[in-house]
Amino acid sequence: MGKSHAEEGTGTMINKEVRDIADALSGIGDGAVVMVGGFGSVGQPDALIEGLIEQGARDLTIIANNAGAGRVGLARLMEAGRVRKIICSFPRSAGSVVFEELFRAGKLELEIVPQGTLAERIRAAGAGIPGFYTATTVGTLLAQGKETRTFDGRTYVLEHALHADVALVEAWRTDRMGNCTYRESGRNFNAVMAMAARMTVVQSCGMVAVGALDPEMIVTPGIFVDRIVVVPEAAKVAAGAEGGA
Amino acid sequence: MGKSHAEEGTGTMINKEVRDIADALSGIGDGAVVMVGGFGSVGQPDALIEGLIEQGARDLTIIANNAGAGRVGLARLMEAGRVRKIICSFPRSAGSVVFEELFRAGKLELEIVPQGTLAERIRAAGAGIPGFYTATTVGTLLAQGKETRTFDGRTYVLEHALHADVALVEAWRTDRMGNCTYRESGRNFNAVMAMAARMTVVQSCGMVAVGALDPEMIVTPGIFVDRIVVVPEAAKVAAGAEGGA
Amino acid sequence: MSICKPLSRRDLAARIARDIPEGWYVNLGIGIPTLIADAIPAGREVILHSENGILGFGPAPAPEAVDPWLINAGKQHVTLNAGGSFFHHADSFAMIRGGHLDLCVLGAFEVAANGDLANWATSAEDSAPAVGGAMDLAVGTPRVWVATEHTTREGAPKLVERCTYPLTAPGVVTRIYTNLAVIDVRHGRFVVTEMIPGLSREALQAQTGVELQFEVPEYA
Amino acid sequence: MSICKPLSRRDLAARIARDIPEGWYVNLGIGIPTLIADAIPAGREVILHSENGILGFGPAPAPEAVDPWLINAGKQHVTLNAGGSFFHHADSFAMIRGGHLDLCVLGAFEVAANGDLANWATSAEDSAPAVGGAMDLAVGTPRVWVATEHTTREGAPKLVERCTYPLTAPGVVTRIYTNLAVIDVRHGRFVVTEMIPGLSREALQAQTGVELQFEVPEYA
Repeated sequence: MGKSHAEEGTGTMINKEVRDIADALSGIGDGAVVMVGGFGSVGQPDALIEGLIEQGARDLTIIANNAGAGRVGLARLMEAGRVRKIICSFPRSAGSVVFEELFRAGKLELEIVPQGTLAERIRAAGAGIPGFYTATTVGTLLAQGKETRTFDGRTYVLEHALHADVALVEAWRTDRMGNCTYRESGRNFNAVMAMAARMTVVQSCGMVAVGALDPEMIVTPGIFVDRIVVVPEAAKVAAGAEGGA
Repeated sequence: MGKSHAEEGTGTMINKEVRDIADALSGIGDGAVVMVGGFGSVGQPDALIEGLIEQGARDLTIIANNAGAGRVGLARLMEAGRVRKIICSFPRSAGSVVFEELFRAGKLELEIVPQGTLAERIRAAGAGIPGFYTATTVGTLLAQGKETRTFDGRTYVLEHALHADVALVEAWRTDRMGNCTYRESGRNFNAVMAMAARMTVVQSCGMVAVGALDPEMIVTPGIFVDRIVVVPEAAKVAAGAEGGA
Repeated sequence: MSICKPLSRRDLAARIARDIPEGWYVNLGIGIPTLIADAIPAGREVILHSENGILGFGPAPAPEAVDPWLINAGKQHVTLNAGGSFFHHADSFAMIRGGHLDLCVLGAFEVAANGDLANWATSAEDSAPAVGGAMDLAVGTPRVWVATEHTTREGAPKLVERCTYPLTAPGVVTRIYTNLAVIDVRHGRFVVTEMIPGLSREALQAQTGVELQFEVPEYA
Repeated sequence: MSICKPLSRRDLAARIARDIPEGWYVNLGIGIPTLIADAIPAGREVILHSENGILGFGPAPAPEAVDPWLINAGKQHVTLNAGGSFFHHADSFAMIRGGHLDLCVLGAFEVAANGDLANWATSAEDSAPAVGGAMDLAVGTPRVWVATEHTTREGAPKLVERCTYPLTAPGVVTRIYTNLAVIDVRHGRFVVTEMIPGLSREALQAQTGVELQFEVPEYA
C-alpha cells in the first residue's frame, strides 16, 4: 500500500463525523424527501429517526421498506403528524397500528412499490439512471397508470428513479472518510439508499481509524457519505421479530 | 454461525470445480456470445481464452472492454478467425494490431459502447432489466439510431441489456460452491459479467474450503457460478501496462 | 368428503422438500413455505435465499445464540451456513429478477388453471396491501411452486378457473402442493400427479374450483 | 507571438492541482490530467477515482513493489492510499453517472465556447474510435475541467467556436487550463481569468479560434 496523504498530515483532514444527532440532522427542511434504511429492526437508524422527531421538519415524504411498527421510531414520527406521504413495499404488518390509523383517516398518502422495484429505483437514482424497465407488476393492479413496453416479446413496465434529499442509514463500522461496512443482514436498503440522496447521514455503530477497514470489504465508499454520528450498538436494542416482509 | 448442511455430509456435495480447462469450456458452441472479464491484463482469464482457441468454437461474438493486444489471448482468438463480432469500449490501443488488421479488412464486426454503458448493460442483463436510460452518448455519433426520451427536461438514450451464453471471468479465491472474491482492481468487469451469462466459468487463482471466505467479503455468490477451474496465480504473468483505457 | 387424512403443514413442507434437488437456490415465502427449510433431508445442500440480502441461511438459532443482525425476510432470527454470503437489497433482487434462483415456494390465496397467482391482497378495495417481494419473486423465478391448504378454512376452493383476488403475477405458477394433492400447471390445465392415500378423484374435484386432469392411479 | 514561456506539462498539472480543494473526489483522464495526481500538495486529501474500480489510489509504486493486480484506468501500476476501496465496473460507473464525483479533468482535441468537448475520435470517418469511459465522465460529473496545450503541435487552435471533431458530450466543459491561460466557460463564452506572465491578450487571442473575454489585468 502507498503512503497515505492523510498520514503526511500538514493540512486539515477530511472528517465526516459530527458531534451529535442534532448536527447530523441540521438543515433538513419541511417537505424533504427522506429515505430510511433498514429491514425490520435490522439496520434501522433508530437514533436518527428519533432525532428527526426532535428536529421538527414537517410535511416529509418517507421512503422505507416498512411503515413503522408500534409507537416508536417511524411510527412515532408519523403519529407526530410530520409525514405527508410514505413510499414503501410493506406498510401493513403486525405492529403497524399508527400507519393504519392515519391511513384510514386519510391523513397519509401511500405509494406501494414492490420490494425489488423499490430497491432498484433507489439504486437507479444513485447510478444516474432516470428510468428502467421491469416485468414486476405487469398484469396486476400495481401496473395501473404505468407505461409498458415490449422487449423480445415480453411486456415490461417503466419505473422511474427514486431520489431523496436525505438518506438516514445505519452502518456497522465507519472511518472519518465515510467508508462504511455493514453487519450481516444489516446491509439491506442501507447500501443503496446511501447512494441515492443529496445528503447521506450515517448512524455508525463505531468509528475505526482510516485504513483499518479492509478495502475489499468496504460496501459504501466514503464518496456517498456526508455526515456520520456514532451510536454504539450497545445502545441499540434489537426489537426482535415483527412479522411480515 | 449455524451448523452447515455440508458438514453433516451424508449426501453428495455441491462441487463446481472441474478437472481442467477443456471441461470448463465444454459445450460452448459455434455462434456463442462470450463475455471476457478483465481490464487490461488485470483479472483477465488468460487460460480460459487460450483454452477457447483450443476448444474450437467459431463465429463467436466477444463482449469485453478491449479488443486484445499483441498476438496472444483475445488477439490470437481473433487472428485464428473465430470471432465474428466484438462489443467493447476501447478497441484501439497501443498493441491492438490484430484488431486493426481484421477490422480494416472487413473481417470483424464492431460495436463500440461507452465503458459505463457497457458495464450497466451487462449488469442489467444479470438483474432482469431489459432496458434503461442514460445520458451517456446523447448528442454524439454514438447516439445515432438510438431511441431518446426526456426525463425532467433532460434527454437520455435507451440502452438494452447485454446477455451472453458464456462468461469467462477470473477470480482470486473461490470455494466449491462457487463463491468468489477478487483481488484489488481485478473485480472490474468480472463481477458483473458473472451475473449476465447463461453459464459462468471461473478461472480461479485458488480454491479454499467452504466457510473460509468471509461472508461479508464474497463479491460473487455461488449462485452466479457454474464451473470453476484453478489456474494458480503463479502461472499468470502480469503483462504490465498496455496503454489506453 | 373422503375419510383420508390431509397432510399436516409440517408433512406438506416435508413433501415439498423431497422434490428440491441438491444444489438448487431457493426462496421460501412466509407460512408453510418457511417450514420447508427445516424439512430438507440432512446432507442435501439446498441454498436458501432471503430477500433482505442473504444466500445460504440456516435454521433458527438457539435462544441464547440469537444474533440481532441476522434475520430472514419473515423477520425471524436465522443462522448462516458455511458458504453463505451477504449483499444489499438491489443485488438481492437482481438475483430474483434476473432469474438466478431455481425455485421459489409461495403461499396463495388463489391459483388459477392458467397459472395466475393471487397471494398479496385480499380485495381490490384494499388500498394499502403489503406487497413486499412477492411480485418480484413471482415474475423472476423460473419455477414458482405454491404451498397451500387445498381450500380456505371455510372450505371454498383456492384452485380456481380465474382468480377473483388481485393478481400477484399472471401465468407464473408451475406446480401446486396442497394438503391433498400435487398438481402441475400445464398449458392452462391443472394436472394431478399425486394424491394422498385414500382420497378419491371425485372428492378432490369436489374441493377444487376448476376441472382437474389426473395422471395418477384412482387410488394412490 | 509573445516571448513568455508557456507552462510545462508538469507545471500545468501543478497549476490545476492548486485549485482542487481537500475532500474532492476526482477522476483524472489520460495525459496531462494523470500528472495532477503527483502534484497535489502534501497533506491535502484529494480522493482519486479510477474507472476500473478504485477510490483513493495513490502514486506509482517503486519498481520492486509493483502489485500486478493494482492498475488505474490508464493501465499504469498504482498504490492504494489508506481509506481506499475497490468495487466493480458497474458500481464504479454508478459513481460517475450518478454525479457523485466532484470533478473530472480530461484532455481534449477541441473545446467549443458552448462547452462542447471533443476528445475521443479524430474524425467522423474513424469507424473504430476508442471511447472508453470519456463520455460517461463528461456527462456524469458536475465539473468537467480540460487540461490541454492551448494549440495543436501545428499551432492550430483547440479552443474553437464549434467543434469539428466528433463530440464526447455537448455543453459539459466548465473550465479549461492550458499552458497559456485559465479559461472559464460561461454562458457560451470563454472568459479568461488568468494568463501566464508576459502574455498579451492579443497573443492569446491570436492562438484561439473564438473571441475571448478577459477578467484579468492586461499583464498578470
